Amino acid sequence: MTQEPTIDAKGLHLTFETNDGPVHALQDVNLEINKGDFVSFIGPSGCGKTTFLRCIAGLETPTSGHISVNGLTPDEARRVRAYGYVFQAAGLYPWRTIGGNIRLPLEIMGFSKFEMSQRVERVLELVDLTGFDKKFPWQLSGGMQQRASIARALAFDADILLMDEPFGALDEIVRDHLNEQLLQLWARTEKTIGFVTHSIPEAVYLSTKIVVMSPRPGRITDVIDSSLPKERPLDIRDSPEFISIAQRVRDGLRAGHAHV
Amino acid sequence: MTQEPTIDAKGLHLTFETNDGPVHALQDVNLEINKGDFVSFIGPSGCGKTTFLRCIAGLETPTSGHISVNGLTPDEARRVRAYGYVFQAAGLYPWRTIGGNIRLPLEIMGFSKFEMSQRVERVLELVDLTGFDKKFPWQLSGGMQQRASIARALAFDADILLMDEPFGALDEIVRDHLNEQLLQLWARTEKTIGFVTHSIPEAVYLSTKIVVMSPRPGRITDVIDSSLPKERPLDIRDSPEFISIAQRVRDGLRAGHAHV
Amino acid sequence: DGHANSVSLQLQWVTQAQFAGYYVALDKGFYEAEGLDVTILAGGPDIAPPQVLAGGGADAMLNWMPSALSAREKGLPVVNIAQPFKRSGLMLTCWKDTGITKVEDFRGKTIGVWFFGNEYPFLSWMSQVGIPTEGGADGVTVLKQGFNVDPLLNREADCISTMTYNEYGQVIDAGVNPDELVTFQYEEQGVATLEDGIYVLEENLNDPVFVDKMVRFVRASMEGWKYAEANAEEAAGIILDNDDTGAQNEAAQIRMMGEIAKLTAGSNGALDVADFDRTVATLLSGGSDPVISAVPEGAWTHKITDLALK
Amino acid sequence: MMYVIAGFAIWGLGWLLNLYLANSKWSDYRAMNIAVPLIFGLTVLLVWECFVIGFDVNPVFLPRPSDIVLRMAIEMPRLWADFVQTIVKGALTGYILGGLAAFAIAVLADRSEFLTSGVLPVGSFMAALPIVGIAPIFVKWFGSDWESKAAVVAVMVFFPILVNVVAGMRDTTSMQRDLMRTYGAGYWPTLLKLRLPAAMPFIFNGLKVATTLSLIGAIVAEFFGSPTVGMGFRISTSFGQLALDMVWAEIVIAAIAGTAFYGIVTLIEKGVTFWHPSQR
Amino acid sequence: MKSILPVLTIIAAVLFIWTLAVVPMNMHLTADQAQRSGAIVTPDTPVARKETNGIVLALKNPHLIALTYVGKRPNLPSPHQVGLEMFDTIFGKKITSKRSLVYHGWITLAPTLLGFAIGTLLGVLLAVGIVFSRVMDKSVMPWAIVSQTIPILALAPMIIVVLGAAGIHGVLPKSVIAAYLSFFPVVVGMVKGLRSPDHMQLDLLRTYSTNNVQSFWKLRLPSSTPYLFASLKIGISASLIGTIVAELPTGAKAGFGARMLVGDQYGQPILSWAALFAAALTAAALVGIISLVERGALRKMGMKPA
Ligand SMILES: Nc1ncnc2c1ncn2[C@@H]1O[C@H](COP(=O)(O)OP(=O)(O)OP(=O)(O)O)[C@@H](O)[C@H]1O
Ligand SMILES: Nc1ncnc2c1ncn2[C@@H]1O[C@H](COP(=O)(O)OP(=O)(O)OP(=O)(O)O)[C@@H](O)[C@H]1O
Ligand SMILES: Cc1ncc(C[n+]2csc(CCO)c2C)c(N)n1
Ligand SMILES: [Mg+2]
Ligand SMILES: [Mg+2]
Repeated sequence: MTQEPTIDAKGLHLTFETNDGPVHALQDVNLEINKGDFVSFIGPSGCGKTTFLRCIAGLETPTSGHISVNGLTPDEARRVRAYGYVFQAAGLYPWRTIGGNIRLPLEIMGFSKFEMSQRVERVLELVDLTGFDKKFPWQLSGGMQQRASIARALAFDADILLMDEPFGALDEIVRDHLNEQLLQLWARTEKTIGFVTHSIPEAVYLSTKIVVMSPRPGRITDVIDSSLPKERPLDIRDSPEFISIAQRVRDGLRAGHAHV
Repeated sequence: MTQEPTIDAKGLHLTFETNDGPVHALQDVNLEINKGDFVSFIGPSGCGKTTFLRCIAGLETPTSGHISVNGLTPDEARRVRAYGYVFQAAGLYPWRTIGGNIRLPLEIMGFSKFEMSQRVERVLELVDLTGFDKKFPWQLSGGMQQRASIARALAFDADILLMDEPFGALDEIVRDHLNEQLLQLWARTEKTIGFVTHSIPEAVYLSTKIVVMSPRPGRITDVIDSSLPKERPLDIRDSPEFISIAQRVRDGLRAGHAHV
Repeated sequence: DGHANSVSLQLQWVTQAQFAGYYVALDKGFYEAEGLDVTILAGGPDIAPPQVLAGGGADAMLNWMPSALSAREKGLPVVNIAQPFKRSGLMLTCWKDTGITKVEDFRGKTIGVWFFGNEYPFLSWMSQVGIPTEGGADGVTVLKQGFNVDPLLNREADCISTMTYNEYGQVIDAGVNPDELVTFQYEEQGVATLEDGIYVLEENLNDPVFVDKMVRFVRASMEGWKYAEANAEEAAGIILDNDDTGAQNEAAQIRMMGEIAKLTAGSNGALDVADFDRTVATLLSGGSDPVISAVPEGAWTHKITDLALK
Repeated sequence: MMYVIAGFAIWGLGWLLNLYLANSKWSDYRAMNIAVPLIFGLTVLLVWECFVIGFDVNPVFLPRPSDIVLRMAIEMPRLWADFVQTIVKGALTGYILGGLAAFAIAVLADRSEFLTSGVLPVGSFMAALPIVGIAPIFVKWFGSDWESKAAVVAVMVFFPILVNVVAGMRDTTSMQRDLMRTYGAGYWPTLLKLRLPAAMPFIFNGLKVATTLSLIGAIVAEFFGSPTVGMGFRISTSFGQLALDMVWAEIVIAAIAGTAFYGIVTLIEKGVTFWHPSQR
Repeated sequence: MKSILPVLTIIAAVLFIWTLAVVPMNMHLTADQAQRSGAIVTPDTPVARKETNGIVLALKNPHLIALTYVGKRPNLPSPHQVGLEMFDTIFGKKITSKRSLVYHGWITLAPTLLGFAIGTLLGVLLAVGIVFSRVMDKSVMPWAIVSQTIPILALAPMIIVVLGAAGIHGVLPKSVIAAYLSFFPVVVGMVKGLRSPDHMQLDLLRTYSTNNVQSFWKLRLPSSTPYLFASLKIGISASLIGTIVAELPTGAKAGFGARMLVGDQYGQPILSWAALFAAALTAAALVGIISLVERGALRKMGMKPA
């Protein structure tokens, strides 16, 4: 079991049929993610990052190829609630308050009242939204909504966290803060994390593995295993190692763009 | 006329009433923006950036205070189509194709058929979406949708461009590319631009004026006039001047956060 | 048990003096005196009494004979057990200024007719006199008449169907002078068919318990009728008491009772076979699309009235 | 008894077949959308036939489906004339008139909050006028022919369409409206380019409900006065004559026409509101 | 509450047009009647008048205009006639009296409410079935549509007779008809509502691997609430209409439907109109109550009522 990768994609293809022809969102994607990995996906917009994350979560069915999660199919894994998922847009339920939205997965998974309120409080604090639990989503700014949706995904302890650009709408300071928090959480809990981002420093700072993707057709062009230590203070970003990894990612990205 | 600021906010307050008490989204905001300025707004999420931009565009009415745009009220200015506005979320009309969405303002403003198709083509190229004009919004990735909405705002030549985190969902490479394009457009056309961003380098790179805001209550804590030259190659970002401005912005931001 | 003494009667219209005999018998305790527990079920525009009978919703029904005979041919064996109405009250009422004076003048005119199984007398009549009912200059244009006399008042129709006891009076009540009108009573045209008779399902007549309660029912009903004939105002009052809509007015019901009395007069409840034969003859002459195709067998019986009137 | 057992057996078989088809790999095919309800309907008919025979139901009560089909075959010309009179002249005319009126009033009222909040309650009052009350009045006003039926239909379809057009035109997100405002778009562009397109899913909801109402309205109004042709006329007359097979023949025609009408509107809806989540 | 003024304005406009329309609508009957009592009328025969439009006739005979408002059996009763009749039969009679519209209102209301409850329950159950079961979706929906294309007035007597034969009388048969008419709008609206969650909202629940029951309570039901209330408003009017329709084949004894029918049959249009309006007012009141509940529910759910 420890040998086997947590997530294993082999020869994945996914094609969308649209009004003017097929779109090859994923083409021959192969990737292994081990338990406890922190994997970042980076690539130009439209390269299939979201689509791939959705395939892992069993939200999208590949046209061909094979994918397994903990030895199960993504669908089965979904059914045993292996994932926490943060969507690219906040997607809060408008009829629930922020607290109610975070409580949603907990209700579904049958936590006790007391446990729920404790967890809600804890994750609200984590994303710096203490005191906002009684507000409705439309009363929050874009960034605050996005943070609430992160809190919602963190509230129950799934083994696998899939996050689709969770920090896109946040400023640098909050982002740094949340990056640190996320790393701590990851180190503490040994979660496996899939993380889509557009920020090269963020990808390098967080990941044990960086997957660079390229569009039309969407495919993986580079997989970089990070040599950074597990313990990562913020100023590691000035180390030469960090900068060299970042450069490799940047080159990969640029190559993807040139292709367009 | 040249003496008078294009946008002039004096003692602006804006309070939202919510189910659990009032939210002071803007408090005593004073700001002058001159014709041809490129002004960035930066600040923690929830500090009122969007709200202030909406006030300028006449989409939100301040609780008190005064604001004028080209010597008109924001409402009047809106009616003479002084603005192009890019929202924080893409907000494309689902019943129109990408091309149709970009054509929308052009139709309303009565451009000719030929002119329309020319402009659509031009702005699609600008945001790197050539060939996508026949797709529907839901067939595009999040970043592509956001780019389409930028194209929509650029398609007609408004004197004032208001952009609410337009590049949030884009990767570094595209972002750099669009930053350059935007600067060129601005230099060429002498537009006045209001620009919300969370990226400090982006703010410093683009702006002639950087407005740092701070939340609860939302207010302006610092206004930095950039001393960078108008001509800005990408590598200006390594200049000491650039770094010192960025540091001032970062300090301002941090102060805002400390306050929380 | 209850079955032996309980009777439900399905009327063919809403509560009005047309059904005075039954309401009087109920109100005056004539049924009770026979040991019967009678329920009177009001009718209306959307109720087909034969169907209610077939569904077991009532023990007996009131019906016009053409409709009942037609139901019999359709496979629903209903039998006339009593005939309190001797004469027909059906007539056509026309505007005089349309120039109509005789039946031949109907050609090219528009005439309102009640359908719902009540169109047979009119169709037979027209076919007897050779006037087509498909419209045109040579025939009559038939309108399916609603439940009021508006088509006449608004002059949408030149003639409409009326009952002597009800709709005709309404035309007069609307302010029309009788001399503005020309009327054609079916009775006088020789095309009268029997109206309100009491019918039951044939199979029930094999049940002595049922027969016994019908005998008592008919006896009490006829007692009611005779009482109503003699006491028109009191009968009208009883109708008003039993009208749940609260919309009937007294004068109209008194007048109706007066006219009804003219139709029930001369019947002791037993069917006059000559009337039956005349009705059948009229219906059989119904032209290309007759109501009934053959003389019905067993469509009436004196079994009940014989015992009741003894 | 045999027939009763057969009835239950057919019932079970039909259900199983549909269960299988609906969950099978072909279930997304277009043909399935027709086949499944058809099998369902056929099952109902067969079960009906068996039960009527098995339980020896009197035909003045419930005729056999086979009798109804036979009657339809014999009376085709008459059924066709009734169809033209009631559906084509009465229902369709009324549907179009009522729809146009509702649309016009909704768009007019929508120009001001004041008018809308006044028109809606008064409109809902109108919708609650029961057909058995208005039909005699309209027959009195517009005569016994199809004009009065069209008027009844127009009144009946008016409200559902009105409500839906009004609700639909309000169903825009604040961002969509704000976008129009930044263009300084006036009333007409906002109406044509935002509010009407956004309203389409609602409008079609109203149009669909109105299809069935229009048939009921036209048919039922004929109960209160008509020429001697028309589906409502035939139904009430045949019912009075206990010719239940003819009554059901007309009901079948009404059901087919109504379903077809509904289906056509649904097809148009699919084309127009392809972008709505419920269509994707 | 702030809609009172607009509603009054529209009502005033309607009353105004109505009042104007009374003249041409009743002119012919009035002229006939006036001539009988010796007045001079042009043209002077009913047949000639029939060819003349009501407005023209009014212009030619201005002295008759006042009379069009007081006829006893007008084609279009004037607002004050209907108003007086309603006032008299609502407030002027003991509510237990057969001549009281309140009494008849209750007779009609009881089956309406029961039928509405049955219809709503059935509608919601069917909608849930349709949304969660493919077989139901494909086979039930088309037949639900078919059921509504069947003219209810044709079906009502058969339903009544069948129920009557089964020994069911009283309120229930009417409720069944009422339910028959009210379940459909509920099905249509609820299906739409239960399917209204967007992809992301659904996907979120899929990541939690909810079962159907949970996704119903947590997502589909809340997001269908606005649709549900919209349908309930249509459903309750439909239910009332169903009851009134059912009052004809149940022997038009009492209730608004019976009043309308009997008023019409015995030449008392004002009585019919009063019952008609009382029915519509009842429906409006019921719709109003549902709107109030809706307001409360939506507010509690943090949705800004439209
Ligand atoms: N439902 C859909 N129908 C058709 N095409 C789709 C659909 N969803 C995505 N696509 C297409 O698939 C490709 C990959 O999309 P995806 O959302 O995975 O990109 P992404 O890498 O997440 O981009 P971004 O960074 O902008 O979010 C894009 O070209 C997009 O247009
Ligand atoms: N419609 C509203 N009702 C109530 N409160 C609101 C509303 N819109 C915004 N707010 C509040 O006003 C404050 C400022 O919001 P605003 O959207 O301007 O923030 P922002 O600076 O744009 O943040 P972000 O970077 O996250 O988009 C926030 O606290 C928010 O909760
Ligand atoms: C739908 C329908 N139409 C006409 C009659 C015939 N009818 C029999 S008694 C009666 C009352 C006359 O005042 C009338 C009209 C009916 N029974 N049902
Ligand atoms: Mg994406
Ligand atoms: Mg914002």
